[in-house]
Amino acid sequence: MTETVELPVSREHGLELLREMLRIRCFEDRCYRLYGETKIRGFLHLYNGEEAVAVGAMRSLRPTDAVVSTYREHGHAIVRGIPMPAVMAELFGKQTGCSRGRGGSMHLFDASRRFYGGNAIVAGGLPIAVGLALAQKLLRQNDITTCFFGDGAVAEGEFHESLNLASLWRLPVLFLCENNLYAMGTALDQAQAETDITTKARAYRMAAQPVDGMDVLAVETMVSRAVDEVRTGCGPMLLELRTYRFRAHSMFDPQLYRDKAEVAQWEKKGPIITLTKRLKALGLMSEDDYERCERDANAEVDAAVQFAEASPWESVADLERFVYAGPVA
Amino acid sequence: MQVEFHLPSLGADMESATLTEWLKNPGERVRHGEPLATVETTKGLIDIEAYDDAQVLEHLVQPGTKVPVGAPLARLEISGAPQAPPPSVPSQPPAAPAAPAAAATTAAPASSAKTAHARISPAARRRAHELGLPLETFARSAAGGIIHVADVEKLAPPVASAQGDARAAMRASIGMAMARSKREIPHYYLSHAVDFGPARDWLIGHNAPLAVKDRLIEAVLITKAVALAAARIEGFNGYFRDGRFESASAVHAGAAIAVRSGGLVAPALLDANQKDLPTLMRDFSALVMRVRAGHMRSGEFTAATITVTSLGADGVDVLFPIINPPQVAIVGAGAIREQPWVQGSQCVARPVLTLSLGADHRVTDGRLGARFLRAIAELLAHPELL
Amino acid sequence: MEPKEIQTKLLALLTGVAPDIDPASIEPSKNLRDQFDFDSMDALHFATAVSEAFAIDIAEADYPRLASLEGAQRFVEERLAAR
Amino acid sequence: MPDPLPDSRSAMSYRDAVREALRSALIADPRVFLMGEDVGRYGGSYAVSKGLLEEFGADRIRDTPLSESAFVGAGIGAALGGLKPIVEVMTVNFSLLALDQIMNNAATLSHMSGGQFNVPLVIRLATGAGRQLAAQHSHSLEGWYAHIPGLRILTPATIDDARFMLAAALACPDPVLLFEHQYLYNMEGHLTAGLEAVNLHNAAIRRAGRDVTLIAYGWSLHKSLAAAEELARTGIEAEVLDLRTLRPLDEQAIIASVRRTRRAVIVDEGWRSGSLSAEVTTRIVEQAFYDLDAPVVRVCTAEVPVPYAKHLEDAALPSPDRIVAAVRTVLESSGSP
Repeated sequence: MTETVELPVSREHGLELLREMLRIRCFEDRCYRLYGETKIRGFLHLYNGEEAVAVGAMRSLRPTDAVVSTYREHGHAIVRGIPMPAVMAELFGKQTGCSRGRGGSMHLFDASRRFYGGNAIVAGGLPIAVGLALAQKLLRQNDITTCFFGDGAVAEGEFHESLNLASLWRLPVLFLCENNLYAMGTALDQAQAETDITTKARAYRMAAQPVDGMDVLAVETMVSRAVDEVRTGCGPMLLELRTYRFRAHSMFDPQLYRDKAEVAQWEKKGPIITLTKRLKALGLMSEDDYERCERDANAEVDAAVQFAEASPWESVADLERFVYAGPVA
Repeated sequence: MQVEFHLPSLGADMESATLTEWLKNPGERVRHGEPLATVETTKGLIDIEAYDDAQVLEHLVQPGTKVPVGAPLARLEISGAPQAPPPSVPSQPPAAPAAPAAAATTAAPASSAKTAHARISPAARRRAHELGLPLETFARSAAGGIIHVADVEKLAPPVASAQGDARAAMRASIGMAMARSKREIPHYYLSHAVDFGPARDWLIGHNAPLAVKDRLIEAVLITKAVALAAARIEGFNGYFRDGRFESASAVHAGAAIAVRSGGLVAPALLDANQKDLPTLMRDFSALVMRVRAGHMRSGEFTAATITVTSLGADGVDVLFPIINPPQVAIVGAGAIREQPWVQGSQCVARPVLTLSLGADHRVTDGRLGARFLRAIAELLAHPELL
Repeated sequence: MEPKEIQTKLLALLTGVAPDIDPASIEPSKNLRDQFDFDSMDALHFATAVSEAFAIDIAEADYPRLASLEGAQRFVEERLAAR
Repeated sequence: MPDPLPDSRSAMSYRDAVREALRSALIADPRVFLMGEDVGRYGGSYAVSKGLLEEFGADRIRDTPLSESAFVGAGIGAALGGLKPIVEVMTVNFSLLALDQIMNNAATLSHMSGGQFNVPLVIRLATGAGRQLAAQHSHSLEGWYAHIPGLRILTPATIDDARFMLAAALACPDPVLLFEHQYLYNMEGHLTAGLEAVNLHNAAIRRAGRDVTLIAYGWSLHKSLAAAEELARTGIEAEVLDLRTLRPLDEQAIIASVRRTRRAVIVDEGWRSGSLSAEVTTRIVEQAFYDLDAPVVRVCTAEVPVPYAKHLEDAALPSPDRIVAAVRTVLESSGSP
């Protein structure tokens, strides 16, 4: 685990990180409610507890870098810069959604921000990330591809095939494994003979490091170092971000696989509480700052919901549009 | 601000849940995100959390009761500004109109380029063979249309077999046409009661000086009224073929005539809207005679653009007739019977006729149907104009 | 004209107007409408035939008298007798 | 200096034609590269890419580990990233390991992303039976892939199509699967004089006729042409239609031909149930029902895992004799032609 030496932070930088994490937290809580009111349907995988990973990681990427995500992707999408109204409209299935209402929660896309979407097939995104990096290398672009995936993906064949191919061809891929200890209802130690995921990457001669996924400063520091290294062309790297999800795997999950005490214990060292305690201890922020950040976040979410409510449905006449990009007959 | 807390939907396929335990009782405070109650779902126990900081005022549901998603569970007093209250009406996508033909269903075969052969279904081809009818007989009369078994059987030559067979054959062919009509045509029905008094009085006056052979019967007045209305209001006179309505300029009113050997035929009174009553009566009389004599002209069969049917004096008050395809409307005339009728503030006995309309909802709708029936009633109220 | 002669004449007139009726199956006393779907046009044709064959005028109000063969028989006998 | 393109009008094999297609594509566009198992040093499992590694280097002729899901997925990613990959899946049998990437990513991304990400990727797959490779190496699954919206499915069966379909496929902004029947690699023939390109939309009448339409693709085309010759000796003129594209199907060509001959026999190396021939039959019944003088007849592979023994494999597969027999049944059930 990263040394717990206190990483330097300024008031302005600290509040920026806190604001970003609160934007995600308020967005996800509102989604929980909107799902209860049947405004959002289908599958919904909320990101509460893992905000530090998205906020810490995304800040070190350039706009031209490529990002590949998973179905627990609201945090990645929002911090990558996809406007909250476009994300909420997508969850409502509206035409103004970032995928025109066709993808939903698990398939948010944004070509202008090189956000290549969530993927509902566990580990389905890893080969895509390898390919994007292959193109970056062959086209001599000085960009990298960051690939988010969960601990569940580590059991898939595509994880091993992709890490081997990326390492064999020394491709600029940064594999970010969000290890939240549960693959849906299966704890990591029920699924993996070797639970230290970094060792799997080293088996493919790939540098790998564990990171405290609850400490946004640690995540930011480690990821920015890894990004710079991968950008030099030395080949891919893997970071195992050890984190925890406070909510169920998805909406309809009575969480029989873990007890409430464990959740409560992790909530005490959640990413937002950890940062807030630290900034207050350093005298860099007050409770008013916290309430203002939270108020601003909720206001942004309110506006996003209003936008989604008012947006039009896509016309059924466009049902088959975009199946092909080019002329067919 | 007081609000009701409703059972949230926790999954796409969750319809209801049973409240097992209140975690907050009336008077207690709950923070936003804190569990308020536990419910039993098909997947197990799930805690449902409050959306806002609030105080519990009242439990509306007791533990052990099963409630549908959205049912109110408790009344809360929200402290501080609540989050944007959700609008009451959940906006659902508009019911998808029938998917454009391009999607799942493939378009019915449009009438393709004129092929050498008439378009005859294999079943019709085999039936024609069985009835000894050469295919050429259909090629002409089916220009553009498709020949089905029913079309073949309709023109089957009168079979010389015993009357029983003829009756069965006629009944079968009418049955098939009616079955197809019921299957393909989305009927809607309307009825309208009419004071037939004025028409009847006019008829008695008109017939009084005339010899028996020149007298008119009530059916002729009704048929003329229907024909005039059909000429005036669009959508009831013509054919529905190959997916579209073809309005007919002329009005050939099919007159339903009971056939003693069983069934009903409705040969056409040609240009019924243009002929005066005596001429129409003569045509009608000749038509009945030909039906009685059993040698009908096939042309008269297929010419009708709308049909009028009634069961005569000993019939019933209202008919709900089936459209003769490919027509798009049929008017029924019930038995004319003395019935109570309100006139001003009095209730008097009047000879009441109930008109009914069966029409094709692909072409018209109830509003237009009502205008059509009222137009007929209006004409019958002024028989001198017929 | 003898009653028998009137009866055979009426039968001939009826089958003339409704050739599709089997004369043997006609029950003289029974209402023609119930026996054979005799509609208002048939009734008018029958009344016309009777009026011309026996040269008697038949008012509309008298049509019900011709509802059955027997009824017609009595009606014709009365009118001929009154002449 | 790479040796110049051989005189394209002299006799060449189907394999040579595909190799020339690859070479001209690699020369024409620096974004084009070939990726697949043993395409480089080994020269390709069917020797199609022999010599390309030496000519274009390891960056553009990339041998891959046996990781179909990963390298097909990487092909999709590279296409999204601005390259023009040609991924060779050694045979359609191994494509089952990459079906998730092909179906859930390649075919779906454009529609699911609201048109933001199209996937200009070409996948070449050898297909079909006939070499006694037994069940696991003899599948013919073109019909499966032709079921998926978002993909274009091509079956080059002639020297011309083998030579020129690839260029048209590379110009297409959507994922294209090119099925090369393994039995055809050794087939010899000539390129049509003056032909520089082919389109991807039309079926082609390879032999005109008036009495029956034989509809086929891939190796079945050549079996149908042999059957047509045999039928001609008995006075029956069969029209032979090469589908060339299985998705989208060239409905106009199929319906026009069946309207003329009034009878259709479809030859499909897939298994009958839910096969491509079932789809073609349905389209004929939907659009030319009143023009048929007899029900459509299909000649397909027997519904068995393709056996190893030659006499069993031959009995299972469509053959000229079975096609001739099918034509006779179609003619009998509709009276003399």
